[in-house]
Amino acid sequence: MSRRYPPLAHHFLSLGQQYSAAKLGMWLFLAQEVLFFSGLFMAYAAFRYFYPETFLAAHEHLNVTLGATNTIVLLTSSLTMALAVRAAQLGQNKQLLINLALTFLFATTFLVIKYFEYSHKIHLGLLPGKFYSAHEHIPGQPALFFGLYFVMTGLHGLHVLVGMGVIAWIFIRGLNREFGPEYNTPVEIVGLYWHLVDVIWIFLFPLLYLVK
Amino acid sequence: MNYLTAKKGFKSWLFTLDHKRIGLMYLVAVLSFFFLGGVFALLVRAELWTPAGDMFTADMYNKFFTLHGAIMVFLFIIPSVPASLGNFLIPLMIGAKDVAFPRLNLLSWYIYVLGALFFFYTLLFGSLDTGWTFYTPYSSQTGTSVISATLGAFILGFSSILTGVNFIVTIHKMRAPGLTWGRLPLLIWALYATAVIQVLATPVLAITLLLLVVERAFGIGFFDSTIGGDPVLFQHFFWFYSHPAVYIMILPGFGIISELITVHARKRIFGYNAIAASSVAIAVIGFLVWGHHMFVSGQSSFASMVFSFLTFAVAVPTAIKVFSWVATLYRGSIAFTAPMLYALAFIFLFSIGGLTGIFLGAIAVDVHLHDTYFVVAHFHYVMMGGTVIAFIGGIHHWWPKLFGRMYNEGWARLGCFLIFIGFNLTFFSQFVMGSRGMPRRYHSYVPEYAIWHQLSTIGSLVLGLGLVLTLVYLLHSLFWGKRAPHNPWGGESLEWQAATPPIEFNFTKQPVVTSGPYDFPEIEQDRS
Amino acid sequence: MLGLGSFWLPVDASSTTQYVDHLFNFIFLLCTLFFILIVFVTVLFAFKYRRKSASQRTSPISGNHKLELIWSVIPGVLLVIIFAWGFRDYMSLRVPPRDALEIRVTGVKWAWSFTYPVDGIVTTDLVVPEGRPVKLIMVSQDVLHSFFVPAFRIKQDVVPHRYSVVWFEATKTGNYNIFCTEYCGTGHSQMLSQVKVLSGSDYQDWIDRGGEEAGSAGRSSVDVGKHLYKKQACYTCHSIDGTSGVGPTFQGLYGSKEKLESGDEILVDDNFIRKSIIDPGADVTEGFPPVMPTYKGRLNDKQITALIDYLKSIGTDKVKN
Amino acid sequence: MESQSEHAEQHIAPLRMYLIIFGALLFLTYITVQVSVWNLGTVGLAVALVVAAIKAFLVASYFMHLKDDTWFNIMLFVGSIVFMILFFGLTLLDLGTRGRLNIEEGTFYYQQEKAWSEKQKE
Repeated sequence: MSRRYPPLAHHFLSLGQQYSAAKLGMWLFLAQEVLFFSGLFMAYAAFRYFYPETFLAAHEHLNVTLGATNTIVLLTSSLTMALAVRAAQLGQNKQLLINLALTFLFATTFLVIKYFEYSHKIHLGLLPGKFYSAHEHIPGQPALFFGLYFVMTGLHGLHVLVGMGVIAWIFIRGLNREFGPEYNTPVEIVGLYWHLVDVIWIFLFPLLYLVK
Repeated sequence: MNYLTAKKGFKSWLFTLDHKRIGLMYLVAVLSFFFLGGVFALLVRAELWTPAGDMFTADMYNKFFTLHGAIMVFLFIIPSVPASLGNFLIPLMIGAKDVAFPRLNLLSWYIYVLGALFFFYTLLFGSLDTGWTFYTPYSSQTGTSVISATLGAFILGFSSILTGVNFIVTIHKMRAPGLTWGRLPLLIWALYATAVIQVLATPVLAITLLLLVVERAFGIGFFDSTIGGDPVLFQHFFWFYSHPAVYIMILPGFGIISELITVHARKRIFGYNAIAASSVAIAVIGFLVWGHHMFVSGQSSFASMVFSFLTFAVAVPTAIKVFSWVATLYRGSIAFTAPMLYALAFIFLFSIGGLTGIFLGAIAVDVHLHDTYFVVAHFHYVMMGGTVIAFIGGIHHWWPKLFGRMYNEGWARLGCFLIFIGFNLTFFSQFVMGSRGMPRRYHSYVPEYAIWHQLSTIGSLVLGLGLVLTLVYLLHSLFWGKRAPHNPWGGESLEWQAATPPIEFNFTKQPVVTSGPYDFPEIEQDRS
Repeated sequence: MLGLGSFWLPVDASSTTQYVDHLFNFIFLLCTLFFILIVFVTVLFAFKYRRKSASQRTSPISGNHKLELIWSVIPGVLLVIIFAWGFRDYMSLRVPPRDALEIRVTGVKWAWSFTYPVDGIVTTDLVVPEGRPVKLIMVSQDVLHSFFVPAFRIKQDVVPHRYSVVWFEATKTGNYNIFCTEYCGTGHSQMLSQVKVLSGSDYQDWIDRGGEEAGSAGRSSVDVGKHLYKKQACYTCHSIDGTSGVGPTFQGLYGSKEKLESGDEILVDDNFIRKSIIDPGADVTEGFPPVMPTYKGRLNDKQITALIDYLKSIGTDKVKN
Repeated sequence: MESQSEHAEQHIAPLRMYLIIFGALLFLTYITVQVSVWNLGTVGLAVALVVAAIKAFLVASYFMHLKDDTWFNIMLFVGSIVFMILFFGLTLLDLGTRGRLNIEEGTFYYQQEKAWSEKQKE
């Protein structure tokens, strides 16, 4: 059991109350994230309705294999995160650290693949808004499609970055053996956040890459 | 040793985790922004004294009414009741030591301060002239500093979300033993419904403002039709947040009024379940009605029909509340203390506000009345006549609990009278000129409306005087006011069991609840 | 001119007002009734049950399901009636009759302009015949505007890149105000025009005269130019007394040399003015934002020459003093 | 004072369950990619969304333990999705029916739809 952090905050009556309060608070935060990204999906739906031909023509320039690998990378990171949470609940600290490290690794691979995709697009000039300078003709409003593409994947990437920071923080706390069966709320909270980031990508991938 | 004197020094306030101190800091900040917004309102009214736009240039006037709107909405009225009174009272009313996440509470305060700094930056550099609604394509083309203002509102949104999360978890998980949902004071029900809206609606504002910033910075045409977007789509995004936001503003006011009327009439509330359920019903249906802001903006007639019907659906629970408050007065023992005067003023003013909403809900009449001063008067009657009057009433009701001092009853009655007269003079004249076709946000106008504008300007001066008078005697009572007795109004809810003003951790021992919040000794035993 | 139909509503000058006024009065009646009921009962209870002694007993009543049901159902039914009535009238406001006279409206930053497609007339005031339905097809050239005629109870946002339609049938001759009710920037409150309703014969004469005001044949070109300077909202950006504005001042402009954004100098002569009116973005004077909207199709040649003469008249004054 | 471990929601799922769910997720990803290859036209979008929804359901109920969580947390997550759908539904209701009522006005969207449907025919 940990020495540095007192597990029970002074204003809670019991650990159970603190645990379920933290879980409820996290689920509220996830509900807010769902609504936050719903704005982007709404914009996607609206502009797909306005300019169907742009979405069809422009998505050819998105690399489906890279997108698919990214999906698999994120799914595996979701698995390792779930195993990390399970390890914390069982008190297997070594397993916890390994799984956290794996999740962190997969997250970095995801961002690296994203980097390649972005640089490929920048090279081709398929940039959002007024920076759009691609030579081959895409009907309708291609600058709008790529604007949407960069905002959606960029914002998602930002959430992946935040997730990596938080996983690292948990990893450090795991190093001095803070988590065990009695107290593992932070690990579970971070796990919930990471799974939501994965769920958002699960919807982003088909909508952006596999438009048909 | 109450929470004010428990710790001393500047740092004890800046890094406090005590929900009461954070509530006080919010109260001070929120009221100062209220007066700043009020100054802009008086500048707008001063300009409109004469038909010709001769006091300020059109650009200056546009900046004044925009800043009046933006400061009042984002910096004052959204955080007003939940963040100040809500922060202070929720743990006290449910018998808890503190909110569920005290550090998150302090973080929300500092996010609020950061958002306010962005607004100060906007104020000083280029100001803002898009109206508080940021309608595109004007807001994506104008030269004023729209990006810093939208980022300010974006950040303030997160303070609102985190406060909402904090309140929902606190009310769910930290109620005293025996305090079932049916025994909660109605202010808690109202703040719970408000918190649900804050959590579910504000993120859509955040994404809307983010898309606006991205549109201005990178020229991506989401909402600017010259480059492919659709301005009406922006209005959908904006109003999906902003209509639930008006329920964030009014629901806490409803909660306060339920508390004031029951305590000062010494009666159980009439129809507890109906009022609690209508708070939640308003919160949910409030998400379906945003299209009534866009009846003439090019929205399809079919969608307008659906939105008009749902708007009338949300009017029914509001009507139930007002009727229940009036019924609560029946065979009560009504004391005309300042809080009760404000509650009665609320019923008068909010009824006008609510009923004029029906004019604007019927599409045919809205075609004539949309974007005229009729709409300006409607939402001022509901927001100022509703939320602000309830907020001032709540401040008077819990003033002894906050500071351990009693305000001067005589001055308070004068203040309430002045505010009531000034308010009606200011805004009822706007109803008249609005239905006669006076458009809103006009720097100069056709001379036929001059008499009504002059009446409204006089009214705004009286209203300003009443508000300043209220501030003066409240501040005066802080130092020279009489010491407050433990329970001046004889309230029965948990916060009156704690000391006045409460100790740092609210209760010496965990209170246990055995009965409802409004079982006053004066109530005769139930003969049935 | 804004007469009054009733205390609350402006003059009733079109057949479309019936779709708004009846419902307005019905709702007004209903709301006053409910309001008086609420206030009367509140004042009655407040007075009757005021606290006479500290130990005054109060009733244990905490609800009455029958009463609560009544005051939920009755408002609900009334509201549904209002909704249905409101939507029915809205549809008649929204769908114009087939044989309506079509006029195109263009909203541009701070002026309305009306084009009569059949007769090729372009004016800044809407001239319409009495007793005949008129359908306005409206589009904006820059930001959102909103076409509002209080006397006809009609309002419709004017959106860029989209046509929006509003219709009316004037029943009384006279001039009625046109307002812009969607905030559109500095000149939002100066975006005023008039609807001039003429009797059938006068309207026909007006059309035959090619859209000139009655008795304007004798007016000098400079006067017509001065009138256009006001009507076409040039004054919102260009001053004539030297004060700086959004655009360069007209005082002493004609015949002077102007330094352009592109660096080279140009003599301000008839061609430059004509080109700046038709295609303002082509050569922008240095130090001024390129925000002037094009007047192509809104000013015919006669009107452009009138404006040039007017600029010449201002130009010479400066040379004198 | 019940400590956190005896807390009702805390039972630990066997390792096998995680691997099965992971396998299902990979298979469903494969299906989504195949769907775009088969080019089913507009039906493809619906199928892709349904498959994504199933994957999201799997992650939410098993990895995020929503299955054995308090009913309020479940209602919260489902509620946020319901509000999202409300937002989509009513806004698309407006976008979708704009062209229909004012056919003869030749609105921008109507022209878009006409141009788009003609292109489909060739």
